Amino acid sequence: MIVEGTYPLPGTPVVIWDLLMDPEVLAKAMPGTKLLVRAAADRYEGVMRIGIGPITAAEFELVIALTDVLPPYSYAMQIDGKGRAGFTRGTAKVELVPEGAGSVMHYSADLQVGGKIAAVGQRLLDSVSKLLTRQGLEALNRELNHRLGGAPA
Amino acid sequence: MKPAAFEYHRPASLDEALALLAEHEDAKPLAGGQSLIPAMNFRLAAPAALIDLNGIGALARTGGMDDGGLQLGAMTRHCTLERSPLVAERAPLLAEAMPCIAHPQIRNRGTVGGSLAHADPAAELPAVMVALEATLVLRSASAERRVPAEQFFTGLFATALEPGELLTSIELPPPPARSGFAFQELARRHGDYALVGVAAMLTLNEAGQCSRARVALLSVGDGPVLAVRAAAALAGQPPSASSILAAAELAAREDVDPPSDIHASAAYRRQLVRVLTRRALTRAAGRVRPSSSIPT
Amino acid sequence: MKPGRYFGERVLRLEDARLLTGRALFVDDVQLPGMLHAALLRSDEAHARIRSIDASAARSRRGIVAVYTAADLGAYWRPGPLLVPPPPISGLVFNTATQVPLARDKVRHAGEPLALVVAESRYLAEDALEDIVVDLEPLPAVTDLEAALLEGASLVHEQFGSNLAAHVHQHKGDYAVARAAAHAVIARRFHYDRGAAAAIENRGVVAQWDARAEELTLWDTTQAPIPIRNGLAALLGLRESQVRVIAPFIGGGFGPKIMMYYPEEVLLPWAAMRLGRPVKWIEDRRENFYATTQERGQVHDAELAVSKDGKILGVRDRFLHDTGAYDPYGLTVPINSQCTLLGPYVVPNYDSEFTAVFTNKPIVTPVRGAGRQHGVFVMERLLDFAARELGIDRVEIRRRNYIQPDAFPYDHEILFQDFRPLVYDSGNYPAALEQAVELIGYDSFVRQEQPRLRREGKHVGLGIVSYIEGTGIGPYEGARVTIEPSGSVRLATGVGTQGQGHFTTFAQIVAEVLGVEVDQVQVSTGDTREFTWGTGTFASRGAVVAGSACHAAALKVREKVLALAGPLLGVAAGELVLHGGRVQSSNLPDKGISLGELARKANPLRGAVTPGTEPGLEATAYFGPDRGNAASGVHAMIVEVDAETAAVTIKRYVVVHDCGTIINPMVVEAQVQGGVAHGIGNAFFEQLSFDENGQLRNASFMDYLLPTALDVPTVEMAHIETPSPLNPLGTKGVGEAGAIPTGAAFAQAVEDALAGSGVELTEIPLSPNRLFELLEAAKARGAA
Amino acid sequence: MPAPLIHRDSGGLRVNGQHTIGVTVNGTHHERPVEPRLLLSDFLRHDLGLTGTHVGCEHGVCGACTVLLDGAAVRACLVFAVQTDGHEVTTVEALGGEGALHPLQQAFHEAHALQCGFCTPGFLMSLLPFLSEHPDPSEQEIREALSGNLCRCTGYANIVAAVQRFVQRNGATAGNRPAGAGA
Repeated sequence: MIVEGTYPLPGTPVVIWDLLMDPEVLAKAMPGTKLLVRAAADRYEGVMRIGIGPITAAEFELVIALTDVLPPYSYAMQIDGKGRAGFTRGTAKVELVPEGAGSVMHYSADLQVGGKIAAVGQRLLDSVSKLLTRQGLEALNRELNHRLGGAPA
Repeated sequence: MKPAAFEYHRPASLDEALALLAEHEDAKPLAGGQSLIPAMNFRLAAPAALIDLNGIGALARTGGMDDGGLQLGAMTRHCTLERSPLVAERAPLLAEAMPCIAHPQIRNRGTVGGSLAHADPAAELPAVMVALEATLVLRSASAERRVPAEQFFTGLFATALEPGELLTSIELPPPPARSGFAFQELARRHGDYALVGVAAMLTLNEAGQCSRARVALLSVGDGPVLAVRAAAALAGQPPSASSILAAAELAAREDVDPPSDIHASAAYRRQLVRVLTRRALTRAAGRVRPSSSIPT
Repeated sequence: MKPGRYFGERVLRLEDARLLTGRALFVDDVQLPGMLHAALLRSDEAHARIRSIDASAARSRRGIVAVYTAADLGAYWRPGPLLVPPPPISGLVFNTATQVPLARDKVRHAGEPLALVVAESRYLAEDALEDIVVDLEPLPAVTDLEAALLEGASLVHEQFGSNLAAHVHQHKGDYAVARAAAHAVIARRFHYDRGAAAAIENRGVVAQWDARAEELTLWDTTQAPIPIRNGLAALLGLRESQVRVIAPFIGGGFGPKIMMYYPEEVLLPWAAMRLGRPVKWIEDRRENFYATTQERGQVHDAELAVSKDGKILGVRDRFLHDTGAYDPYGLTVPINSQCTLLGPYVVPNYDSEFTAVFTNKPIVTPVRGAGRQHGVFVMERLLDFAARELGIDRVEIRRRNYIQPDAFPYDHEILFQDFRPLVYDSGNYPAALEQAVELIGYDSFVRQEQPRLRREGKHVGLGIVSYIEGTGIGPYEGARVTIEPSGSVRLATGVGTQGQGHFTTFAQIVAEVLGVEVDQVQVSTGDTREFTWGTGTFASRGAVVAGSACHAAALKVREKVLALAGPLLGVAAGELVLHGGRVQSSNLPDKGISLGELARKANPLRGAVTPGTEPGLEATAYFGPDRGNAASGVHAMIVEVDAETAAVTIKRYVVVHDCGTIINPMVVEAQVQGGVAHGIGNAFFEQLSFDENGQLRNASFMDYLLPTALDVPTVEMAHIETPSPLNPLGTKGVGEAGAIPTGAAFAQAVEDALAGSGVELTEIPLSPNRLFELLEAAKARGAA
Repeated sequence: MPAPLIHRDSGGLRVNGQHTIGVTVNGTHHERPVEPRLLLSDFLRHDLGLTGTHVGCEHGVCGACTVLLDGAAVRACLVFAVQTDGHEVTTVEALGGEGALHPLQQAFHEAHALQCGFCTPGFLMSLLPFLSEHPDPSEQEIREALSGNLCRCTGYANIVAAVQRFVQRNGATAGNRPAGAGA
């Protein structure tokens, strides 16, 4: 499953970068994240609960490992989520390109989904992934605006 | 495939149900259960408690309203709507859609309120309610509010229902004079989730031009999608083959951004929107009655 | 065997009453005091190394009696047997890797079991599954057949150094020469994807160990109770006589229920013996999509060399066969594909080579049709394309290539799945074709109807194809017939039955021979206590092989009746007839005795009998055919395609079928109708959709689409009977026939309906979504 | 001793509180404690031993478990037993009687409308209310009525034929509900 796109964010890459490394901000960018801690410089661990329509019992243990970190412009993530409802894992790339006063985030993720959610939730996967991405980016944007003291977008 | 354990409540009145809902945060209302129970059997859903609404007779009342419209109790079962002469007369679009919903055994159990609150993007009733400009009545322990169907569906399986709120009834306006309707869908097999569906209402003015067109699409987005550009294109036009063709083309190209799944790619869904919208509007135009036959 | 009072008649089924009232016993209906319930933890991963499994939390949950992993099985853990060894074909390569009861070091397909939970209820067992913590190290999954064979591909079974499961090359004549001489060579690539057998009854096992009697009883949804018993006895260190396997009423088989030993068949008896309580496991529908075997994944690169007048000069086929994660069933499926491709045609030169490939998908074993679909699809499509290219009518090109009725026995000079030469015993292919052409109204459809409807903007098309089904293979089956003093006749045979009507057809055979009413014959199938020799119900062999055994046993009993009654009545054996439950003089009917009374006399309680006398009117007999026989037929269908939505409606379906002598036309027609429904499913609705990581994306009846009553037309049927010389009944198999050529007929019909669109159909299944893609692609080509 | 076993069988260990329900099944009233999550299909099969109701998918698609709830055909796998408190359930065991088949069962027999017979009870229970409401259905109506029940053996043709046979034979009396069609 491929998810990709671009999204304008307030602030220059330098400003955004530190916030992106903040587990609290990162958590907001991943809807349903109940807990996220920075276990190491390049490793986050947490719990994510996805509740969409009929799927309310999908809780995942989440591990995110950062790779190819090129502050303040780009990094990649190894995402690994496991739960009773199945698993999701893959890689995501995030790139910040300065544009005017702000930046444009180029994101792309290639995710595998397995187990029960893949087997019986197929009809909804595409819509759900689009929804989570949109929600995540909007949340991230709100958070950045908030932290940068700007008005919420 | 056995559900996880849960607490079970069967309130006898709406107030009791609302009270229970207020005190049990992670409780889920159980209406017909024809979508919820399969999800529970797969253990994709595991609510801590269920509040069974099947014991509340007041929620199952359906009847005509003085303005010639209809009021549907949320717990009215599909099979009741399907067989109701009143529905056939006052909401023929709804009547036409009913047989497309799953199978008789499911319709004997499933309820109109359950289907709307579940807000499955592939479900027929949300699109029909949007096309019919229905008003949904929501009740909480403290208040009642009325929400137009168009604003009730807020996203993927998402509705305007707040925690502690229940959908208690649905109000349908009488069919306008000189209006025609049509419901069309394509499913792999009869009763399956539609690959694409269209609920269309068309109203003409004295001059025979479209004064209002409502085209609600299902299975092409996060919820029912109102084809506003298609409708705008029809406004002021006679419902001719060419104007309908143009509207259908707009619906497919600009009104939808359909998802892909194993049964239908986005491109195929677009094509189905194009074809089914054209067919639905054509049939609706052909059904326009000179004037309202509803006694008011 | 000649038609008579019952044989060949539309006798209503004797088993119906029990089934219609809900009294028939299915495995899930077995209720035993103290019974426990099992559930299996199955891998979410398609390919992974097992780091650890922690079941401690599950074990401590209330209501949980035991949790077992591979480690707990100790010495009992071992891979299953190779059920069908490869046939003696020179140069054949075969790598054996059979399934294991619980994955130990590695999981090789999604759904492979990791642990067994035994609890006081299935609900509690499923609760406990969620407590088991499994640490799996994911490995790249092998799913694409070509990629699987590339250097550096991830390995399903490391010990083989590649994912090659088998390589087989069979040929006759010299294809190269034929190709050189050909006026045209038609070459295409064909795809056939996976489907599920999807019996409405999922699998199930109930195991009970009786410590006092030291006897194990197993109720099992199997098509082969006797081999299960023998294998289990060996596994558990018991004597065969200590193990009783009962295959009661089975809710549909379609192939996968012949597979053995499924992990559950091995685990439950072991657990029941350890726990001293009966244990039940009933597969749920989601499990069924992983835990029950599947079929159909093949990719063919085939070419047909033809002369100017459409005569087949030769066929060359190279194909890949997906055998899944293990290959316990040997080469049965791909060899069926290889042999069945030749069909009813004279193919002077044939060169066929296949490679079976291990993938990280559920195990492949025969499913109704068992590889024959693929062969028929490739050959029939090649003929369609050749006909178009040569400007010959598609019916005519088939006519020109048929094996003629006087050419039997006809030797194709290659080896069949039963290790015997592929020699057709009998048939009349031209007659079947002409009858089908007549029934479907081919000429008027092509000349008038289709052009007229096209002018009206309707896209209608016709498909008409032929096929052969090798059926009724050995090794053997047996039966015991007993005339009881009550006068009723008891018939016991070893084959299991899954709805084919054996209770009735076998009774018809015996009733005919013994001159009793058919409902006087009580049939017992599938209980190893009743009959202990036999193999099972598969390869459309029940009626042919077990039926012939019933016939032989009945004849033996008839001899005993005559031998005993002759002296008793003072009538020469030659003048005796068996009629109305009596044996009597042909010219003096009152000179006779009822079979029941004779049975009593055959079991004297006092006095002496002449040495060598056997008591009772009972006999056991066996039948093993020299080789499989060749059922055949022609399918024709008319479809209408909505060119805008790519939705397809089947308007008419015609089958002309030859299964030799017919025991019960009602049963045969129903088997064909059911097979056609299965074929329509495979052609248009059913597809197991795996992603590139081996994840099944439609493991439910919401997304895996079985045809409904609205999707399957009532088939118009005609029979041709060319009796098989290979068995005394003259009958041939019919169980799978209906499902075999449907895809080929469907593709031809849809392509015909879309004539002019430039669409060429070389794959099955064809969903509307896929048809739309192909139409768009054709448009793009046209535009370019 | 049997009683507690039945509890086990139905997943009814005393967790999460049991509810005692009073339900009339095939005319017999039963008072039983049930765990809320117990599916009606399991209650009928395991607690009451009415194993004629079969289970094929447990997500409401195959129709094998179809029973009548207050006379209406429903999926027993999509109803909790606890919900039937105070209601009437009719299963295939209620059809016919004294060794005689119900006319619809008889029609199935004569038309060879079943092979393995596993899905058959579901078909019968779906058809009874349908036939009482549609005394003279068209083939299309019959096929639509059957479309919520899956059969893998028959290809449906003989099931349609059986219904037509029943309709012809019971044409005169078909207006009134076939015997055993429940409340």
